[in-house]
Amino acid sequence: MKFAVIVFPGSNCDVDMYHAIKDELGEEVEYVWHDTENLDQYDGILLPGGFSYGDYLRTGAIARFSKVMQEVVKAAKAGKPVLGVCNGFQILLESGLLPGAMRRNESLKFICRPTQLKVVNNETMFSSAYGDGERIQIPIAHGEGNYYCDEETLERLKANNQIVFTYENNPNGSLENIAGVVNEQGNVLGMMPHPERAVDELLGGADGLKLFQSIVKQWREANVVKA
Amino acid sequence: MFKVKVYVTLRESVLDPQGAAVTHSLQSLSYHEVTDVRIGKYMELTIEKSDRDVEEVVKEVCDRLLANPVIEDYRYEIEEAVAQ
Amino acid sequence: MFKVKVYVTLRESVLDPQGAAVTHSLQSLSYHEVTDVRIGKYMELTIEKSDRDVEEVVKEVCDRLLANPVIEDYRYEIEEAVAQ
Amino acid sequence: MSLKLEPSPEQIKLEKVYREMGLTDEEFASVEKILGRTPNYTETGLFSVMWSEHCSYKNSKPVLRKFPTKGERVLQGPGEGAGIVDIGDEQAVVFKIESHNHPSAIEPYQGAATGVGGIIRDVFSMGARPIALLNSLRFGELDASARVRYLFKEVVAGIAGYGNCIGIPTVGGEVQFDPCYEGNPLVNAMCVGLIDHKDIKKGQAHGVGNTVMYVGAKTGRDGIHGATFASEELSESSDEKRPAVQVGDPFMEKLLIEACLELIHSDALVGIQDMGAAGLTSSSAEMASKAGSGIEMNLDLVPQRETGMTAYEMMLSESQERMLIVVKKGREQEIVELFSKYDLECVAIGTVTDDKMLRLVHKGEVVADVPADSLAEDAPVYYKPSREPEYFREFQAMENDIPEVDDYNETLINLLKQSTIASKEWVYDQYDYMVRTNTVVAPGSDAAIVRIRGTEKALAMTTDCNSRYIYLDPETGGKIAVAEAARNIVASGGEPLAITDCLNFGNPEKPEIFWQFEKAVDGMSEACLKLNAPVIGGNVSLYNETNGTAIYPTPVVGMVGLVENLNHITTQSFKEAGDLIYVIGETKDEFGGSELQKLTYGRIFGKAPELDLDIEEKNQKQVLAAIRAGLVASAHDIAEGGLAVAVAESLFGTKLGAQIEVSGNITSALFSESQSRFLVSVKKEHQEKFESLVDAVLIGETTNTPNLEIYANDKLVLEQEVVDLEGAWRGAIPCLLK
Ligand SMILES: Nc1ncnc2c1ncn2[C@@H]1O[C@H](COP(=O)(O)OP(=O)(O)O)[C@@H](O)[C@H]1O
Ligand SMILES: [Mg+2]
Repeated sequence: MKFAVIVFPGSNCDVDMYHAIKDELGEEVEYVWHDTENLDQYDGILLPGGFSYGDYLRTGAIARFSKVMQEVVKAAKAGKPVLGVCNGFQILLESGLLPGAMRRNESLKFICRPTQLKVVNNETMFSSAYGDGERIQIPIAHGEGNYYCDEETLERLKANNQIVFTYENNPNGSLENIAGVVNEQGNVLGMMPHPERAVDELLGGADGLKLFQSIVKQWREANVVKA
Repeated sequence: MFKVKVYVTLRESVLDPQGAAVTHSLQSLSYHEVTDVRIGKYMELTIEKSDRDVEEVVKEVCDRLLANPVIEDYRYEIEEAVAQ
Repeated sequence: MFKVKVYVTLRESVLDPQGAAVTHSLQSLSYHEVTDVRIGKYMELTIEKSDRDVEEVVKEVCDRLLANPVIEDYRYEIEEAVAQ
Repeated sequence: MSLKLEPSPEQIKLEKVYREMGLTDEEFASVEKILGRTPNYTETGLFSVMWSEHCSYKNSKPVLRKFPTKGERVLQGPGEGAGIVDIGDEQAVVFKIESHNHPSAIEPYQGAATGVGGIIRDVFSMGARPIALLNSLRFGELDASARVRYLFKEVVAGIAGYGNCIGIPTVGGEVQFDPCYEGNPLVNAMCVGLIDHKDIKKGQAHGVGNTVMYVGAKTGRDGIHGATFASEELSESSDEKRPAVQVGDPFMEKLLIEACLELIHSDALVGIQDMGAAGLTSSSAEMASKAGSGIEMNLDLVPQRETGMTAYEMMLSESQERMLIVVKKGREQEIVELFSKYDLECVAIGTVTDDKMLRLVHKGEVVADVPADSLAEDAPVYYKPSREPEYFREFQAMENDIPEVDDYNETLINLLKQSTIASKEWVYDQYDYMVRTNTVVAPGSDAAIVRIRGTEKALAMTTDCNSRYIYLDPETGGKIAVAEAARNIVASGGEPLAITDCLNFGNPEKPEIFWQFEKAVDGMSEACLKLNAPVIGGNVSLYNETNGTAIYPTPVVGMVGLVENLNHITTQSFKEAGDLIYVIGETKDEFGGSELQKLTYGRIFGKAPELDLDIEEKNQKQVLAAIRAGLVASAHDIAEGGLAVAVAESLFGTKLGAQIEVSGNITSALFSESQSRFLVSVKKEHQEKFESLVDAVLIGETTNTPNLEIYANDKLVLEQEVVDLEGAWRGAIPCLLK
């Protein structure tokens, strides 16, 4: 399986994502610059964390206008897995690929620490390798991860099982402890915690690896087995 | 040339963590009369005359970039400035 | 009760990286007529009547907390609101 | 404002205008002599910034020469943007520390943020990829005033804001609180980078006819005369003199890093230097001077953010996120294209000449024409008078005093709550210490450890300086600062490579302050020699005084060590129940400058703890040997608060307990701050081997019950649940900030 790590000006977890895929997952991966006009050759799209365009104005607000985002939308429509982590999640929200918006953390401070998450839906292409309700440890590092959506949207998220991860101890004020959500089709996941930072025991834990393994497994089943 | 002022505010229904924090610290500084603070953005745009209607441009720019309709509202004031 | 609007802007000579980034982004979205954007804060305060003069309170609060005098300027508008 | 008329050379001389810029009468006279005429306004400005203490080290140079700067691994010592040390495999580590004290006192968020930005530029301008940030901070006591709390919060937020955005992990540092820093906080930032030998670049303008190019943010009127400002005491009038505050733009700098690291692979690049203090002036004068060449620049071509800027303003501006590069003639276009990929402006503003002059043209006129060397090299050097202060003699004459303790339990809790000892989680929780996924040991242990991807190696890094000891006895205290840093590196499994230092002192024109400065450097130098950690760079920040009162002498040591193998990485936390606990090093009745003394008397006095460098070296060698032999489960240096605090810290976060037996004077055994000591834990199966390798005293064992029990002469003298200790330690700083 071949992944694209999209690099926006100001992305800074692109390296983390790249190495997680290449060194720990052992799949193919390439950096893709934000002005790229074609993503056809990639099977999975990864939007890394960071501060695209400095996150000036609003997080993710400027990056969503990058050329490559039209391609990301296309890939999402085509059903390819699209994962946005942290700033990547914020860009997905701004671009409308996922519902809701981010506010500043309740404490108004940037927070970097390991957090406990609960896998509330293990039936997505991003979470199938986890057990139902499994508790995992994944670090967060953000200043604006306080997820918000209106009630109607929340009802829909719940009805469609779109909430994938929740925080065990809400660190940022996020609505209903939401840490990660998928779109209705189930192929676009946005999450604030960084699974790509949790793929190596040397650095404190590897609970994030299963997320990437889930993606690969589903892709193999859909493409390789049939072929 | 136009000087445009844009005000972006969080929607009423959205909790404003920054405003809440400021209200709280004003209370602890004994400004008990200040009962609520909401914090938004204030932007000043300089727009040159072009073939497009300035108001149309401002609206578009606000809708597309300056405000996030999921949580924010905006309003604006357009003033024609005399070029120096 | 008073509704107070406070506008906080960066001083002229102070760099505004946010404004610069937004200007740049608008340019690349082909809004070439937008030549400059400066970004500041806009705040709405609700202040109850007290024995202190409201304007005095607003000034103090701006100086002490809402604006950073080293890099920012502020102005305000006070409006008396009829309590509902 | 910009249109006000500049004084003529005659006026400058007659009305002594140069004094306002910080030049003395003698200095002005020597400028006249160098030029053979009276300088104009712009030229006077150039000399005044370049000859300020901040840029020229005119007061500190004679003392700095004492530092050992050579070593078999040193590839670049002091003099360039940052020092470089070989770590094998054709790789090297680049690092440097710098102060941003005065800007942070005025505008803490931006002052701290731009301090971080500046030190990062020093590192990547050498061609290195910045891989980690550290800092060293000093404030007044948190309960002193709202202003102190404001400064603390904003400085931390500023460091976090810049480092997080730019995506370089902030992996360590230190914060201390003492009333002497109330009016003059210290903000020192350190950056560590990694480089392949072949990529090392220098800031030199070689090659007559080559092109001088300007990259990055536009120049505004911010920070004009910042370097001069940094070379004066803070006073009430500082507010008016204050230059327009610089605002950091970490996004711009992120682009600059990526673009410059791409640029260093281009053979069109001749030299590169960041525009730090004294911006365009220092970068151009130094690049020319180092290369023995000259530079001519047309200031009309300098990208400007504001209108109507004068030559003086452009040359003295300290706008952030700018670099000056020299490229081969004819290759400009490809450089412009390289930068435009990152949306960065890169413009040719001048050429390299052979006449050794820095010549500036503005609006068709030559506005300055001065020898580049005279700016960069010929600043006067002052040998300041030095005098042993009265207080030092008094302190030295005192007997060692052991503070009275009736309740060891309560005392330990109180020590853990001291803001200098208490957990700094409130601080580092705000730093993205993980980005780039190489941080193996995060903030919270002794040294931080960052692995080097693709190798089995890692780098250990720390900043240290206990200024109380240095105040009591600058020479001994200076040794301790270096030794403590090395102890932190060793306890983490590394071997010290070199140090960078940031010498924060008061006004050097006072003989007692100058004495502190000299003595501290003597002590540091001696320790550096003994511990084989040469000084590869640093920064001096003098005039740290408010209304006539100086800070404690605070020469911060930033040290980097090499961990040869990832297996050697060791943290301070106990690992398993049943492990043996040892102390290495002798405990004496030493409380001068200690936390217990401060807690008991509210002030410090007496002698600093002794430091025998032979013993220090031996203890470090033994501990490192045991770690490398795989015999050590945990290691921690015994520092502020003594043994009891070190044991408690080793228990936090582990769910374990410990039973300890001490002898001799109990207060000293528990709380003395004797130097050269380590606390280690060892698995029982390694007991024999460990004891054969290390002169250590077995003092107890880790247990499964999360309690700390300390016995003395078979009597239980201290018993605490670890949760209570940990609660006191963790809660102290957040509680003070409420
Ligand atoms: N300003 C800071 N920034 C980042 N980390 C910090 C800071 N202050 C303290 N720390 C971290 O907290 C831990 C304890 O610091 P300190 O008490 O100074 O340790 P030590 O006495 O062993 O040098 C270290 O890991 C250190 O890196
Ligand atoms: Mg330590």
